[in-house]
Amino acid sequence: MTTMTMVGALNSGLRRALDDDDTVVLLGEDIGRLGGVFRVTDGLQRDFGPDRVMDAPLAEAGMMGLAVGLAYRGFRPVVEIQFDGFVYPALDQLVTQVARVHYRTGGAVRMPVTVRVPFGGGIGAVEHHSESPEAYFAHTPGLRVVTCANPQDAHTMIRQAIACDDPVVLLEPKRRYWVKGEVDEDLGDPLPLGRARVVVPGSDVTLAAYGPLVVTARDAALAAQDEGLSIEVVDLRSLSPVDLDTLEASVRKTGRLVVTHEAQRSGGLGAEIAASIVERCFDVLKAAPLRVTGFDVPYPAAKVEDHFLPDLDRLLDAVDQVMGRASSLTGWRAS
Amino acid sequence: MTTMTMVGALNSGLRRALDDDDTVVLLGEDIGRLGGVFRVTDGLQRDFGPDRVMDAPLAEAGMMGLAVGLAYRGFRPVVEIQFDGFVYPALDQLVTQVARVHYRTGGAVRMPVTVRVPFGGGIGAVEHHSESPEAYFAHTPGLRVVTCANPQDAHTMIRQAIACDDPVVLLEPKRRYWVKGEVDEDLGDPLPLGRARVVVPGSDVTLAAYGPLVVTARDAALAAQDEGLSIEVVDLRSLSPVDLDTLEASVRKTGRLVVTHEAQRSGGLGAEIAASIVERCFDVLKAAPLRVTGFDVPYPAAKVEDHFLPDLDRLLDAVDQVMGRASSLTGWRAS
Amino acid sequence: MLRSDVSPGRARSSKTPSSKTPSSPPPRADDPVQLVTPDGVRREEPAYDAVVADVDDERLTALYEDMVVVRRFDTEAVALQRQGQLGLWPPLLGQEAAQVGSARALRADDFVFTSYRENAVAYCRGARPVDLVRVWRGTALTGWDPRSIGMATPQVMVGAQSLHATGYAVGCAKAGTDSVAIAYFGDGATSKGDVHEAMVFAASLAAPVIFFCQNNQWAISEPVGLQAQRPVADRAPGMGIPSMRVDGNDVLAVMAATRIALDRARRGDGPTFIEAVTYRMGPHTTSDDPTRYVDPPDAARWAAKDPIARVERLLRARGAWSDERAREITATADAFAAEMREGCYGLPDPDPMSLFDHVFVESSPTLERQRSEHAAYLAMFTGGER
Amino acid sequence: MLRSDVSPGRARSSKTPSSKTPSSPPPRADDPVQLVTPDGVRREEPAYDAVVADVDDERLTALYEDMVVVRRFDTEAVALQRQGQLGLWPPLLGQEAAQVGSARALRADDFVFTSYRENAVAYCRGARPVDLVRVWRGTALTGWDPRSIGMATPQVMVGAQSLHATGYAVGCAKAGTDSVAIAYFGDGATSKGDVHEAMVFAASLAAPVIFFCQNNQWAISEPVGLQAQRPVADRAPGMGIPSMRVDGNDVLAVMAATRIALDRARRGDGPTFIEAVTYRMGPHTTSDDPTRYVDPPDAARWAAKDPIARVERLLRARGAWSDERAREITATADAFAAEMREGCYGLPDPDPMSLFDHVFVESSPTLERQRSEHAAYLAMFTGGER
Ligand SMILES: Cc1ncc(C[n+]2csc(CCOP(=O)(O)OP(=O)(O)O)c2C)c(N)n1
Ligand SMILES: Cc1ncc(C[n+]2csc(CCOP(=O)(O)OP(=O)(O)O)c2C)c(N)n1
Ligand SMILES: [Mg+2]
Ligand SMILES: [Mg+2]
Repeated sequence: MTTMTMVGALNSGLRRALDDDDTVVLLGEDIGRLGGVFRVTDGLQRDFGPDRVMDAPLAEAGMMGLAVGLAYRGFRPVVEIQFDGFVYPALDQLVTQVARVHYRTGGAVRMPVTVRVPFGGGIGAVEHHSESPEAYFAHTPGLRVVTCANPQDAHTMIRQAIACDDPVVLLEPKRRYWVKGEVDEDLGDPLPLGRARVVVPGSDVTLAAYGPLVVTARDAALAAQDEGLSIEVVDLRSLSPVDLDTLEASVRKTGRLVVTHEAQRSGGLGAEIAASIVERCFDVLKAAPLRVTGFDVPYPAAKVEDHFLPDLDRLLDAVDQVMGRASSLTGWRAS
Repeated sequence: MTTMTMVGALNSGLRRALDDDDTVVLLGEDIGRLGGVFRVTDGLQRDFGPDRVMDAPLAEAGMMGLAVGLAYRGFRPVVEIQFDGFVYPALDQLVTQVARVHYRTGGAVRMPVTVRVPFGGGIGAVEHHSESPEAYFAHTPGLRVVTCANPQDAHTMIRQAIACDDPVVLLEPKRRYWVKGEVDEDLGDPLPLGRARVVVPGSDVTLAAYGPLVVTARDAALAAQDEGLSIEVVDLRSLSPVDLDTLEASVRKTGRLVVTHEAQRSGGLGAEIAASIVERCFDVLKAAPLRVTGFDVPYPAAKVEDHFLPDLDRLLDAVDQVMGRASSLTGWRAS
Repeated sequence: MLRSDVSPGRARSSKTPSSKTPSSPPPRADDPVQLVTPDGVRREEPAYDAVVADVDDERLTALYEDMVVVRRFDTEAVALQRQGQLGLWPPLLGQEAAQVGSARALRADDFVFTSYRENAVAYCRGARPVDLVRVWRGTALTGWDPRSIGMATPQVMVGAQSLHATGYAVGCAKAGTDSVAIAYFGDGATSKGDVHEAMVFAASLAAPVIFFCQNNQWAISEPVGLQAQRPVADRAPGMGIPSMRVDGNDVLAVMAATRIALDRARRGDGPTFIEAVTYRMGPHTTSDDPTRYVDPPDAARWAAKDPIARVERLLRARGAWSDERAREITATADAFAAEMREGCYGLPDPDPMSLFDHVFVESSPTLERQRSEHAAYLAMFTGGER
Repeated sequence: MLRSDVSPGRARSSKTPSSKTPSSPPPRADDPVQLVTPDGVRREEPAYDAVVADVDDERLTALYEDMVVVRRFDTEAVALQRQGQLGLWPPLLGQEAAQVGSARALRADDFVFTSYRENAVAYCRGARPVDLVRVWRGTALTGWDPRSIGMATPQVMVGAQSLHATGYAVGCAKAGTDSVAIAYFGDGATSKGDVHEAMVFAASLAAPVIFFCQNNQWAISEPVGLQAQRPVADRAPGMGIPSMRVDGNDVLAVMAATRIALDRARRGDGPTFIEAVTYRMGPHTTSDDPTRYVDPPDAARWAAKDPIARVERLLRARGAWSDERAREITATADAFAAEMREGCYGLPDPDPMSLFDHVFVESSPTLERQRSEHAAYLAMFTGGER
């Protein structure tokens, strides 16, 4: 066990992957000498050479298409998209190629491509640097989409993603990049890539969160305890497929569901989760699942992002609503 | 009133728009001399000249970005994407530019851009020619997304879309292109762009459909009548925003909802609609809303597409399920 | 066996006499390089002649045979489509030399990424007759296992494959082999950002890749002049990628250019761009109606430059023509076409449940649930219970 | 009033003596065109000299002033960021001549599309001091109303604006005006498909657009050699777009090239590509750490080519330098910077409910429901009831 930031945990995960498998190659803008704008690849080009850790020309479609060709040739490319907003130029190659080659070729050609995308807001950034594009990926058959909420998962997931024979998009919650945690680099028998995890057990409400908002959800659960409310927090971890079995088990226990994400509400992951859980748990649900999400507006200017992003108060307000209680909000603020 | 195919209705709608407003310009691959691969723009270049009806170089991002500049300069560009699958190269400019310029500029610059996308399957085509990418658009704030199910709506909607000061994606159900219907070119007081329409009134189950599946849904309602089942069919028409008021009113009456689309299930429009209706109608719902959709696989080879696409039998099976009835399916097939 | 006659990598054409090959392509003249005129006259172009010195009458006849075979099955496929046996077919009529001349220059361990029109290339790589029609009949999304013939599934997204070829080439270099990747695309594709980005990466990484553009004058109804104001081959040099412009209806010139490019790539000298100037003699696909936009005299001018006729003329002029051999070739072509037709008829519709296969290497619970639900649903029709 | 001094479209520089302008750019030499050496020596380049013959000492001094002002406020903005007043700032240090020389050649009715770094261009277009910091302080997504100064909101998606400029230019031509659109982008951006597609469309439609590439040698940490093996200006001619390559630290050469391009565009001769060879003297943005990748001697070499110092030297050599005028200029620059700082301090945080404004021209029921729910939610904190 070592204490690491999420950045450090990703870096060490990449290092292990490069060490373990010669076919792993990293590709991205500024990932070489600079070590990436977030330093996730710090030192890797120095240690593995520019042939394994490649600075790419400034062209995201190019990187993604190159990864297809590299995978065709037997490599395991790991593409870094510098910020969430810059994944859109690569979406065509991701959706029409990376996600489909295995299906298209009847299983003859695998696409073990990992796409790393630092995502989410809350860092006071300019446009296109704070987005949550996961719904676009999750609606795309053939892609696995996962996201980590702590350094250990970051480390485990990047290694699992690279080892996976299917394409995996790993969404890295950039505002949690510098949060520290214990990391065991000896993975042992890790939770599979597609599985959710109950991070706080509870009995009154299930609160499903992922990526940057898992911490917020835990805080909400803690705060709710003082009020005698027991929130079960589920870290989804996998966004495609969603681990509905774990979620169903939780909702069967609590009878209530709140889902939260930073992405815009309409057509977001929350809709899929609410719809799927209603399909499975209609008989036990005591209230309609609620979604606490970014609003249906483009990601706004930094000085109002706190109002766009779900926070502890908005989570608790939703919990109150599914509990059918009068709002305890003003109380929370006052305490 | 004139009898027209949907292609003809779109053609005459475009013609009216070109006639009515000098700032309307059409841009697309093969839309000039050829009249588009579906002939939707047949004769328009001849009559309005290559300056108004422009054949574009083979570059979808280019077309979409050009439209942004044209709109900046006061034009109303109408971009034809030749087939659904070819919208992905244009998605970056659509999501990060077309959809956001009005927000970004604090309302100073409008983007009256219309994007026409022939979409959906069932025509026995090769890859990338049968897709339903609407969920990607509907999750994108700043876009209006609409789809037509009959020639009159096609005609009305293309004119409304072009007249609209916001960007509109019009999804044209290509397998219904050649179905004929009565079209009144004198629009009168048309249903607004954002509104759904109850096309078959009913009392037992609400069946929400759009685009190519509205006809299928009507057929299902008709077939169900014989069994004494009353299905209310709602043609959503607008996919973003969804006219939830109309849908809610229907579900408050029926207490049951089935949603159908060709697009893959996970993260599709059906999830948003189910989740939203559960939020609004939890108290009256007698069963969990069900989704009848394409499966979570890439659009398959033509010879199996009939199994991928929702059809009358799958709709009726879902209706049986929300009614809590034993399946009447074998019966339907036998009759 | 028919197969052996048309298998890829035959010694006769895969050999590149590298000692004579220049390490950069010869300087470009304004006109496309031509070694065989439409009249069947052999023109001298020393830099190109050198690399095809081994193509004697016998080898030239073999190339002739290839072109006759591909034209024959192409015609057959159009007929199959007209009869409703295929959903669609993109004819290659007129582009036989461009495809055969380049594909026959490749080694078996090279790798090919094409668009949808390169059925002659697939044939040269060793695709079986029935493999050529699967996709167009709609029974599968691929006609063959890409690894078995060193050629990817035809790409429908215009231009996308240029990046795949570049990535593959980068991989070849990383792996330390001297295999080469080649990307085939059309004149229309040169407008796409993907093709540009592929060239940027290829130049930046000195990738052993060949950009092979068949400029067949049309992107569906759009003439090449809409995409490019200068020859498309002119774009590459400004990016540091040498280019050649050859008569795409001249199988020998095409082969020579491809060999020059291959040799550069194998030596580690990086990418080359080849523009093969040719003409799409048929419709864009069987769904297209070229009468709406093609000028008949224009088409007639190009018909006079037929790629097959000129080789026959050359062989005749050289006294290397044999009517008997010609009859054999026709028979081979007919047999290939017949095998394709029968294969087509024999292609079964896929099992409906195969819908759910190969989305992932390891399937997902969500998908498996859909699979079993659909299986239960289908079982209802056959009297099963759910 | 300070404003009048820095407003755009001043007569002194917007005039293009079109009678002397060639209709196509002069032939390209290997070295970038330079009219003023780093030592302040005026070199003769007849084709370029002709179009800047009107730039007398007074006008040159005005350009000098512009450069001093923009460097001053750029420095101020960096300081503001260091003090936490701005979230980020992309310094233009070293690129003053490239931006001022080109922007001052434009007319008020031309339209400008830039990336994030062109604050000197915005200044020349008439952006007020406070307008320059809104986006970087995070109080708005635009600093100004694009229509009021003829310049779009800075573009963060690298390269995207090249297409917008091309579309705008196509619109100008359609509207029958002789206004021109100009796209500013960096060397890194030339790798993007969007920039390629913009050039394809511009060439195809003979659009009155200028592609103005500031090759500042870096795309964050990536040297230009990673993007391009040849000068980026070399890419355009192969697409039928003439190009010029100028010393981007030479304000006069930049202005001359821009005028030549503008004149071509106004005459209907179509697009032109300009590569201004310059250097990013500072970090990519205030978040960047260039010590990780910049070679100090390299930076020092470029420091010796400073765009401002050479104009001072030239003016001195010509006897046109006045210390008093220099003091005035410093005062003007300081005043602009002070106004920017005060404006920055004075910028209020936006109203939270403004989140919901301007998504659509006519809002949607879904959005209005979210708006009113959020209003009700916020009201709870202020004691309101829901
Ligand atoms: C990205 C994309 N856009 C549009 C299409 C529709 N389309 C199919 S082929 C074609 C023309 C291609 O022309 P060219 O590249 O010259 O190849 P050719 O068909 O002449 O072989 C078009 C526009 C497509 N397949 N992919
Ligand atoms: C599409 C996209 N990809 C990546 C980025 C991240 N990024 C911001 S600036 C930059 C480098 C741009 O270099 P260049 O075009 O030379 O402009 P310069 O910054 O030197 O002015 C990168 C990679 C971005 N903003 N947009
Ligand atoms: Mg073509
Ligand atoms: Mg740069």
